[in-house]
Amino acid sequence: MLTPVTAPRRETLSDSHGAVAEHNPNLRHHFDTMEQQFDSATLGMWVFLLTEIMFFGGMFCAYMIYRSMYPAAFASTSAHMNPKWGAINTAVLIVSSLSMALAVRAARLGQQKALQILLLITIFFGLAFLGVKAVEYHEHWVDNKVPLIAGHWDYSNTEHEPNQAQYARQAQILFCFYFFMTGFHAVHMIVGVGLMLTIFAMARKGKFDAHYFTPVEISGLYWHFVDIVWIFLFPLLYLIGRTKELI
Amino acid sequence: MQIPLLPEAASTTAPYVDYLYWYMSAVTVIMTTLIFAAVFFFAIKYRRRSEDEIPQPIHGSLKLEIAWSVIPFLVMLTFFWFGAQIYFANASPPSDAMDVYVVGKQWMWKIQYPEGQREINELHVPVGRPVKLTLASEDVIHSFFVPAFRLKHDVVPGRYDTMWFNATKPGRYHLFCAEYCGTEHSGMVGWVTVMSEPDYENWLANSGAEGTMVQQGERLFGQFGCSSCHQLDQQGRCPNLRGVYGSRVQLNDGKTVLADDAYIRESILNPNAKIVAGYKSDLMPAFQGQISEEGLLQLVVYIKSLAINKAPGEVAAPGTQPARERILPNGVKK
Amino acid sequence: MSTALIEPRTVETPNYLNAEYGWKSWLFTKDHKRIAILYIISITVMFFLGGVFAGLIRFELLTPQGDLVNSDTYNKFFTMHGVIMVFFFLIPSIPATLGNFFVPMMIGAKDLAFPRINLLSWYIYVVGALFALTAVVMGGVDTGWTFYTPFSSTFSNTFVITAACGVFISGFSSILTGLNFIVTVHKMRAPGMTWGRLPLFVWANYATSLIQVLGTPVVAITLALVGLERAFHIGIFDPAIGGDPILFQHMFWFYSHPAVYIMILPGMGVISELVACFSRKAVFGYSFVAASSIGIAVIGFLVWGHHMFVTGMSMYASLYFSLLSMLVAVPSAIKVFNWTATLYRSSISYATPMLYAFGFIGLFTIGGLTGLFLATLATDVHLTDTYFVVAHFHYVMVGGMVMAYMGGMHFWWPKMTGKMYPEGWAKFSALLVFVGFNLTFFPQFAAGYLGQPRRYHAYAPEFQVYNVLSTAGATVLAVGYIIPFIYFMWSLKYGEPAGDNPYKATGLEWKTSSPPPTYNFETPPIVTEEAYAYAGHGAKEGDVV
Amino acid sequence: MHQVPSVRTYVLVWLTLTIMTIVTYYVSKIEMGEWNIVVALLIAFFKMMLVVLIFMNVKAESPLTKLFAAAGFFWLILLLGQVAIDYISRTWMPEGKMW
Repeated sequence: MLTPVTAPRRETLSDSHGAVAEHNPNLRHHFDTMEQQFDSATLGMWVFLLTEIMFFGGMFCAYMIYRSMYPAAFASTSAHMNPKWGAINTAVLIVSSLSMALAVRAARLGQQKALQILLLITIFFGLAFLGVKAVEYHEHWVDNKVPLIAGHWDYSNTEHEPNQAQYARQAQILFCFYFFMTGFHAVHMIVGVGLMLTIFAMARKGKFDAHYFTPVEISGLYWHFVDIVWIFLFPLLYLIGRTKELI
Repeated sequence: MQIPLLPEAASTTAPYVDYLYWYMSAVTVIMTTLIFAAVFFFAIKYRRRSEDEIPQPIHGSLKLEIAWSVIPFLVMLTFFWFGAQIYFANASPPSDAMDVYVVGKQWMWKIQYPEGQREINELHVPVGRPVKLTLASEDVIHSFFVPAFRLKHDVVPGRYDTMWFNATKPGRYHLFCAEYCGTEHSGMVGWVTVMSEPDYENWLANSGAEGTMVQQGERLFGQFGCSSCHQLDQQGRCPNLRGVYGSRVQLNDGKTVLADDAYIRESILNPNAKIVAGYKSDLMPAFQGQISEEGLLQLVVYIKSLAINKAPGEVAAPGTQPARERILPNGVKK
Repeated sequence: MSTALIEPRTVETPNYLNAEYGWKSWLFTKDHKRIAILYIISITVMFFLGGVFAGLIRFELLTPQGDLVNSDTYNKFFTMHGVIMVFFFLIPSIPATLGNFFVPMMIGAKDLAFPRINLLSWYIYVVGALFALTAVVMGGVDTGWTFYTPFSSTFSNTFVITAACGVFISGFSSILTGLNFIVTVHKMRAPGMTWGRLPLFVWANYATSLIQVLGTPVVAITLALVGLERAFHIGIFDPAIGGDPILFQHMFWFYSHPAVYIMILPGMGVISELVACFSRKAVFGYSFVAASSIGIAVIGFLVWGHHMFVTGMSMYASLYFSLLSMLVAVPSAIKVFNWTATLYRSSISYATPMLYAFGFIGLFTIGGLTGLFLATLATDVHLTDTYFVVAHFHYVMVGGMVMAYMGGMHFWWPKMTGKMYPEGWAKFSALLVFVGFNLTFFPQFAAGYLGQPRRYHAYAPEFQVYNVLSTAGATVLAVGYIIPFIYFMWSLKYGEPAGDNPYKATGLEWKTSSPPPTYNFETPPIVTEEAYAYAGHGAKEGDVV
Repeated sequence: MHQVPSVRTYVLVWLTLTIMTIVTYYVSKIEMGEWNIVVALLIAFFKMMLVVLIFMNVKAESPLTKLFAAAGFFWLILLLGQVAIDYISRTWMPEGKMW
């Protein structure tokens, strides 16, 4: 197992590089300086976010194609999404992003108390987002708009939607997108909340100071990324075809 | 034993593909020989003669780098150019091409002719006449591949694909499914028989057919109850289909769509997808999963035949397609 | 293999192998060198497993009737061969083994930037491989490694979800390796190790990492969507509800074409090292070779459509992808020409790694040029999905990549283990591989143009002669792969001690002891010269470039 | 080692983001034809840039981080754009000639 204690030999290494030989127990053995370690971690997170962009990008790509193939069907199905919930969730995530950004700021300035409070706020809003999402999923379930589960799909004409049956087939594609995209996003939110809980626990134990806050920083980047994905999902899934009565 | 090198070249396209192939092969052989020769020559000439030998470094040459980037690229552009020429020449069939309809199904090729003959894993065509294949798949992706014609096209479910060829040499040629399609993929093979014109007419006459495809389509049109709503002489509950094929149809969302094979197919399977202006949705049941691709093709051919102002059921002369000019503009609703 | 490595033997200088003992010291190691060894063991297992399937395929194809196994079994054979070889051998092969071991050493770092993520990536790989093996044991998959919808999503009755999970999971292993390399190359270089001094192997691995990071997630989500579609019986690629199977192909090949470069680029990096070392000369046109790696990585993302010329994709899209596919051949050509030019007026040794390098240059040239047949529209229409394609990509993957891997393994074996392999046997098996390979795959070009479709269990009799040749070659090839395996094992115990630098090579990895100590260097290296400064420190900066 | 933006900046960004969310919600009700999606995506893009530049602090980051952040979007465009090439031109029927 790796021991975080720096061996004497390695200390001389850092010295020979003319680096600041400030002995920080958080400095891992294979880095020379805290700065190098911080930069590596940040760059690593950015590279990871690159892969995340492409991961969601695959779904956005398929979405783009189908939406251009079946614009009317997408407009029709979007009527079954509740844009109010979507907007509320957007606002919730934006608040959580703010508190996250402030948490990173507090960590940088070494304000431990503020960091913990802000992390808790972030976790709270993250959970609120998931709660709203659960409510929405439940509404779709009750409304029989879950093509994934046999017996929970009904797209026949109703009083409210007198002409929707014509889109019954392609509507399933949009609902698949809806559940896959928001589902993968929700998984990322759950991971994010778990990450925040870990960071919070670390903060409680006093792991961070003004010289070491790398985990806060990089989890913050992740959190903001998940927020950005939602910023795009919101108009793409909820705000289609709201301008006119559907034909 | 005879070792075959090239498949028969039996279509108008084949010789061109072969020329290109030989040209590219020649370039490949020359290039490979040059590289091999250089490597061998250097390896022998500059072999290490003593353990301490240190050769003078040569760091590079901009001129050489540019030369061996640009020249191969120009050669490759010629490949691209000729390849694209042939590919585009094969893009759309000539207007006088005769129609044959092909359905790929795990694991067989079902072929039907406008005159009504049907075959499995056998395609008979006359020599010297362009043939247009309309390809449909019942299940997964197949690929219609005739090596002797140097042509192949995937058959993708949910759409019609087309390919065409003009056979130049009578004979029997392999027909393969080239896109992996499951268990008996390698059994999804057949023969393309190219016959002289009289032989072909003879074959047509002697192959039993239960009526032309138009008649078969008309029969289905009755069987599925289409005719009770889509009346051909007056406006029924549903659009009159006479003259629809090949026209632009006004839809209820304000758009128009060209009534081609794909549109008719979609309208049968999923009538609600594109609704003609002035009609309601849900008037017509969806036939998704109820009609085979072959039946669909018959219906399409039948509806196509209605485009020409002839009595329904009358055989359209082989190879005649509705010319776009003859269709009344917006012939859907009067 | 591992047990042999961890046995304490004579008194040795402290190195990464004798630093700790016991299985825990391996399974919980964070040393990139030990992780590389773990990877070597696991991909070797997968390689021989994939090889067994290859052998079964070849024996089935000895006769045209398809009489050895039934068609279902045959379909599973080629699918498992493809899945295992592509995702569990070729993709991780050089980056995760030789790259893992030598990229940090070549840039003078103590380890990769994220040692724990490195170990994690190996565990993820193992989990992915276990999923794939589970699919094999439960009864196999028959979709082909390409998982084309709607066959994979709706029609296949085999364990597609299990196999797709395996590929999905191992994808993250690949992503994490790439991530680690990118950060390591950016942030962990020793003082003086500028970008212009990086060994070309590092450049190649860096370019590879870019593809891994940017491409892999797309195939991951695509296969996830296929898996979900199978699990829920509804999804976005199903033509019955308006889905487009061609979209799946776009998304699949967006990764899977660049994935070809994931497989070949590190091999090209190895060849650059071998050519330089065994001709004792700086690689001709260093900056062009380095830049061409990055060029391949970027342009590689612009050409995937050439897999789809006959699918009913738009004609104009075909035109676009065909043209750009010609473009991607240029950087590959630059590399081949530069390697050849490096040999000019050099001092060439015929050591085994160099024989593999010669083999690579020749076979990759053939593989690359025949790729042009498949990038050209009209010829591709005839050749796609035939044995011509099979021959082409085996020339690149096996003739190129596996040759480079074998060359690299021989080259760095003394460094990794401190032992020399037996030179005579090594030369003999290099020759066997070259001959066996050509005998296996060259006839397939002919069978392909003649029209033999790939993935055929039974075939028309006129193709038999080529298939018999091919099977004969495969037998030779198999022997050529088994011999090195045996003598490598043998050399662990009986091999001559290698010394720190048996080839008198440049490069930081040769400046430390063999096997290297745990943190690679006793004193941190400071780089003062260009890569491949065989003529000594006085080597001038590039004359022209 | 990095400059830390003020709380005020963060709150202003948050305020802008929230306002943009409200704007995009209501603007989607205005009939603009094809432009609805364009406007929605422009607003989303603007919001994203705010989050990336300020919340994620890319503005103050090294050129390397900027390069990697930009590369993500560049590659996304490669994916979307080249797939779109096929679908946009799929119905164009060449008449036996290349151009």
